[in-house]
Amino acid sequence: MSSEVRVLGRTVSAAGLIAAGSVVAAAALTVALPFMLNAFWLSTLVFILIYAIAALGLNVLTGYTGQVSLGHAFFLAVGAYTAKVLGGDHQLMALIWIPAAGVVAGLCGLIVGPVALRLRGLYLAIVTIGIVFIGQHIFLNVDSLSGGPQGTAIPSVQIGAGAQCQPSCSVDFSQGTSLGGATIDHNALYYYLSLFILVLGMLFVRNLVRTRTGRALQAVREREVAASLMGINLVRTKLAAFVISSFLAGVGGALFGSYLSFVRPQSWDLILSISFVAMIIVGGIGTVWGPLLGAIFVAGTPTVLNHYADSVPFLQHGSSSGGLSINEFSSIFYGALIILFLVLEPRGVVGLAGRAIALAQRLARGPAIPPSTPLPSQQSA
Amino acid sequence: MGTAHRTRLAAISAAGLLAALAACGSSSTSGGGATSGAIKTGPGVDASTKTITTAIITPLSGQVAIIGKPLTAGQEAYFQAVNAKGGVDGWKINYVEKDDQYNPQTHVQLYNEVVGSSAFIAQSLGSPTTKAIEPLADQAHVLTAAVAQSSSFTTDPVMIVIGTPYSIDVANSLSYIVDKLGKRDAKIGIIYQNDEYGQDGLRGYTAAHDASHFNDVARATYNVTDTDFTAQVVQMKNAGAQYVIVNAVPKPAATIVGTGAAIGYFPQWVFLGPAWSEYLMTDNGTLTGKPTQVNQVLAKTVWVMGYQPDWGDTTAAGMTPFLADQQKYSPAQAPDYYFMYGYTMAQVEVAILKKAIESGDLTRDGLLNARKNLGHFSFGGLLPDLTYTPSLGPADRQTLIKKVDVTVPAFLKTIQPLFESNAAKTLK
Amino acid sequence: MTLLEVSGLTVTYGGAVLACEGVSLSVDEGGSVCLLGANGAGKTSVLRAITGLLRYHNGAVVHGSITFDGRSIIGADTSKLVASGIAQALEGRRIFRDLTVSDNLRAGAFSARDRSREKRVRDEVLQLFPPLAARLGQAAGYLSGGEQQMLAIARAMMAQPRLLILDEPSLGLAPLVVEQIGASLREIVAGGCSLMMVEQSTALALATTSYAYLLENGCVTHHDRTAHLLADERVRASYLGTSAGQAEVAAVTGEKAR
Amino acid sequence: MTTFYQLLFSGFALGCVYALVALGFTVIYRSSQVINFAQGSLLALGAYMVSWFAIDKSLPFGLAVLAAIGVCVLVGVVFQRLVLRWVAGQPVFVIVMITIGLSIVIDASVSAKFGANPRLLGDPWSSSAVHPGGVTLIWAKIWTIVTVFGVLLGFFLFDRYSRYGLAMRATAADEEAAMAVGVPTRRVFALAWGVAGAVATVGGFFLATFPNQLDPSISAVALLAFPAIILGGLDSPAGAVVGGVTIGLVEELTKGYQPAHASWLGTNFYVIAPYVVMILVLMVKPYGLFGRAPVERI
Repeated sequence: MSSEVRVLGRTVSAAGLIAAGSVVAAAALTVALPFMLNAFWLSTLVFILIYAIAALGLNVLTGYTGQVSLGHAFFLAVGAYTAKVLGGDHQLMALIWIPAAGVVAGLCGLIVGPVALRLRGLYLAIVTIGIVFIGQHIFLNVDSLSGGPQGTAIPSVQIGAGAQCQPSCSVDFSQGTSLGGATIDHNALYYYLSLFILVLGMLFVRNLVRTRTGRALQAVREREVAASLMGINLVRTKLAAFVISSFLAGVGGALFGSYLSFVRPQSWDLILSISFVAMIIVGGIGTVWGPLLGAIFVAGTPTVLNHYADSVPFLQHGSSSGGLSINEFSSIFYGALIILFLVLEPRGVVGLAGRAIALAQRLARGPAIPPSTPLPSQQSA
Repeated sequence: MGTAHRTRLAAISAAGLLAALAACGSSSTSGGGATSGAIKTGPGVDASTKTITTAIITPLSGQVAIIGKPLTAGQEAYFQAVNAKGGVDGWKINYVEKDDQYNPQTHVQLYNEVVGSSAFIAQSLGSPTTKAIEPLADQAHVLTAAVAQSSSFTTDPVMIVIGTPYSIDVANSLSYIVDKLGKRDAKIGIIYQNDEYGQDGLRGYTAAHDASHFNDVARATYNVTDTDFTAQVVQMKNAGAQYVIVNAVPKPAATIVGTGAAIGYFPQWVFLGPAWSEYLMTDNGTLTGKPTQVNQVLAKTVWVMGYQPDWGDTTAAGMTPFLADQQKYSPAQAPDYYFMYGYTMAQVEVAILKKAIESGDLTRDGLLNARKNLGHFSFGGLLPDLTYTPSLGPADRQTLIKKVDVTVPAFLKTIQPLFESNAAKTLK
Repeated sequence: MTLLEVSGLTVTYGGAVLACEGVSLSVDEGGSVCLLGANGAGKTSVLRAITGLLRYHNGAVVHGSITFDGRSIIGADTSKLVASGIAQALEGRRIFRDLTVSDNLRAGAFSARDRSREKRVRDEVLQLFPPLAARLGQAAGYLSGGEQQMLAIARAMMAQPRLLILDEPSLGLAPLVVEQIGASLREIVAGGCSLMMVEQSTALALATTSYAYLLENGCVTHHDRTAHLLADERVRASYLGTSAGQAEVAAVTGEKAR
Repeated sequence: MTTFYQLLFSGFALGCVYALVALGFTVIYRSSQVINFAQGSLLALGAYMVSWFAIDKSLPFGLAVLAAIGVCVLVGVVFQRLVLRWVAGQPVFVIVMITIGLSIVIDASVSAKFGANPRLLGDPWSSSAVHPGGVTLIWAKIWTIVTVFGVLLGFFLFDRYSRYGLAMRATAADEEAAMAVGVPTRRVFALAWGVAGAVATVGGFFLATFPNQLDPSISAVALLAFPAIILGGLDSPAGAVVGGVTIGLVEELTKGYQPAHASWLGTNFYVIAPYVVMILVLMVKPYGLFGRAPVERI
């Protein structure tokens, strides 16, 4: 490997080499993570990846198309219950129920979409809150679908199904598996699966925004009336955004339910919806990387805070009363962090990363520029 | 698509490469047993220091901390008492506590965090939370003490459940009214929370109705965030219900009783255990506190179903050492039945550890075997005696009835000692 | 005596876009000045710099000075500036459509120099714009375009300004209405209030002001007395022809300039 | 019929509280087109502050209420001046997210200070009631209705006739134009947050009076005010009142009659009845009963 680098070094520019190198390193690190992290961090990461899949969907609707939805949790629920019906009740394989969860949720988006089409801005946002509550009501009352108030188990992912080839070629994600002598436990399996789906989703969204449909979405975001004057079919464009958003939410919901193994109607609440909005805003609205970065922030920060707050001396630990509990402390810290972060960088983590990259490039270019030349970006800063 | 395909290929090959590396790096947490002297040890058991580590995953902040905190304090008190007396046959118990805020997702993360270094889970509070880790615990054979009355846990060999399920409590209470008090024609109703807890109580209500055909006049539900209960109470009043089962949590329960008082409706309210809180009586939950607005009406009209003796009732043999331990290890604790529950839960766990040590096996399977073969166990009256057998079932089927009394610690006084009804027998 | 002095003003938006560069101009006490230029020449940015609205548009003065009555007013709060005597009517009228005409006028007096005179000032203002007097109780949104422009100016006058700043007051109005407004403005100037006006179409501007600055791509390219400018064929060709038909404009200005 | 009047009364009292909460939302929305997701948390903070001043600090109840209003107004104003002024002009949902951050901070602080156990409020009304024609009118609820109407009347007089009320309306209509004519808009925004804090406090402690208890879950009432503000129209204070009262009545009457007469709608249908009404209204009037369609600039 190292000799190759030197060979390439003669032909490829230093910057290109660094970029290629860091991509390879990042990919290798991503693949190796399950073997480097303990179960706690790995399961945190799995939740982050699953959230990122669903947030990616919301970003298409809210970030690119400008339609703010607080109803995302409902579509996750639809995905999870599709998994339960197809994978649990009908014993179909995951290869079917994961995409089916997306399709069914997408269809629900198609039904809900027209209701939402008439509305704009925060009116839409609040009506979608209604969808969360109405959804919960349905799930609480339709026991056969959701187990009613008691909740229901969501099947684990099984790949390589069929009684014919068990157990050598089938993998039950709740059991873990071994590959080439290494044990890949259930956390790692869900990690790879979620990562795979997330990468597919991100590639899809990246390509989508470059297509005609994608440009139409963004035109709707900028100016609805202008977009319609430009000949963009508002109804079709908004519905497309709703369907794509719901599809990804459904897939995310199926994975979420499956990884959590048990869900109840109360799981799909407004707080869950809000956390997806938080993810895309904190991550960087209308960007491909925003949902993932936002999911890391929103799902990761409280976990990290809680984890390390164990060593903060003035906090109250365990069951004793009085004083600030670890969770209260980390909640206050987390809330304040959101405020501070968005005040300082309203474009989110992506904006911050952009600044960091610009700074890095400036530093990298530093020696090449004569000291007397003022840096072009200094004036704008 | 092309890129994704390459990424995936890279992922698979790299996984293979890194596997060997990782195997050296991370310590194995799977359950392979080491043997120390005569005792086989598993995860969370350190033979060199003779410590057994266990984990408590419970809400220590947020709404359900009302239950999680005293319950955990009770467990701590007993573990500390055991350690102070030299431990379990010389083994010290080391516990870690994790705050899940009653969030299933956090619960799973925390379980993953602690399970590798824990011999067993000393407390997993809540149905939805425990359900989320149940498959993991099943698969890894992790003994888990569930503080949840969902009937499915009682049939799971890795779960420890103590106390009487809510459904059986409700069935027993109805039998008390209909059979023991002989009020065959009494009009009876139920107000239940629309969630898994309410459903459990409703199940008992329905079973009792099927068994004794009491005069069921009204059923009403509410949502846990509701602030007004006039409609539900008026429904009970119009139906003429003389006994109303209140399958609620403390705030709604008090609001229901208060609303009744305001509109001049005073039936016999029968609370499930979780509907009760000492804080409904006074502002600090103790006898010395300032009485609340509903203090008097609660005292006149409320029964509470349960299975624990009155706080300070030393006719129960276990009460004296319990109170001594509470004074010593948790002196600030106000009288609280969740504290007592936590204490008794720790008693079972220590008994299981003892049994496992006796059989020379502190591995995960060893603990499961010890739980299965524990047999009869007495809490010295702090909880009905219970018998763990390889054939699993509800831990307990007995209920006692208390009335609210403003003069006793914890404000509850038993009016009907433990009993078991026929209806309860039919419930699974 | 100079009331407003702008010198070497450079304005940028978002730290990058240059709106005007090195603009200098002044308005005398009791004087009337217009700022002429094509769309995007930077006229409105100069006004925003003077009236403190630049920050609202994420812009900033990066160079130069602005003094009013001898004191620097760069970065001052708009409401403070109104209180010290600079009032303005924004481009596009921007009346409060849901509020009544009367409430619009009251709002204009919010930071007036002497609030105890509010009633008297209102009567004076209504005399300047008689059509408004009959419609005090109506929602402003129901007024005609010309009446709305009158209301916008009247609202600004409620602050009892020493300097009135108008941005494109003739925009979208019929020549007859423009003429009425011009008359009111001349009356305002005659009453001792200084006037600074930005216009793309020059008919009204040249008819009501005595000195003009020509702005091109953010720089002042020419300035002179309006009378002289009107006589300058070159200026007429390049500036008076920008908006309406040149002949028509010439006709209007000719009539006004007599 | 007694039942009907009883439900009408409790629904109306509940609706009054919703109206106050909705008013808090509307005042802020009108000034800055932002929905303040911390409104429920401010309400809980207000109620706990009343309890703290009345019980822990032994202030007379009226003073405790005033002091609590002071605290909530201060929190609202300080938040606006210290935080929100820096994000003026940012996308609405960034600002909404910041208010969610505030609600997380307030909720956790309240929980840290007061815990989750029910608390005494220290109000003077206890469980006393009057019973005209067999209908029970609890004094605390009568006071709720009277006070809420007093507060609403005060607000509308302020909004219609006072100088700052006019400034608020002008800023709501056109922020830049308001600045241009000399309205100190930043002070107006702070004022809007102050008003929101004050009405939240009043709504909060009335929500916690007998027979209800004070515990942290009262912040959830803000969710029920959402259908109210949409029903009335986000930017209309009058709409907030009409919407709030309507939602209170819809909820209570559904609760009373749906289980017996329309059980097929499912258990606890009243929880979503306000949202169903809201969606039906929006299908006909997309900006609520009194709301204004925003002018779309191309």
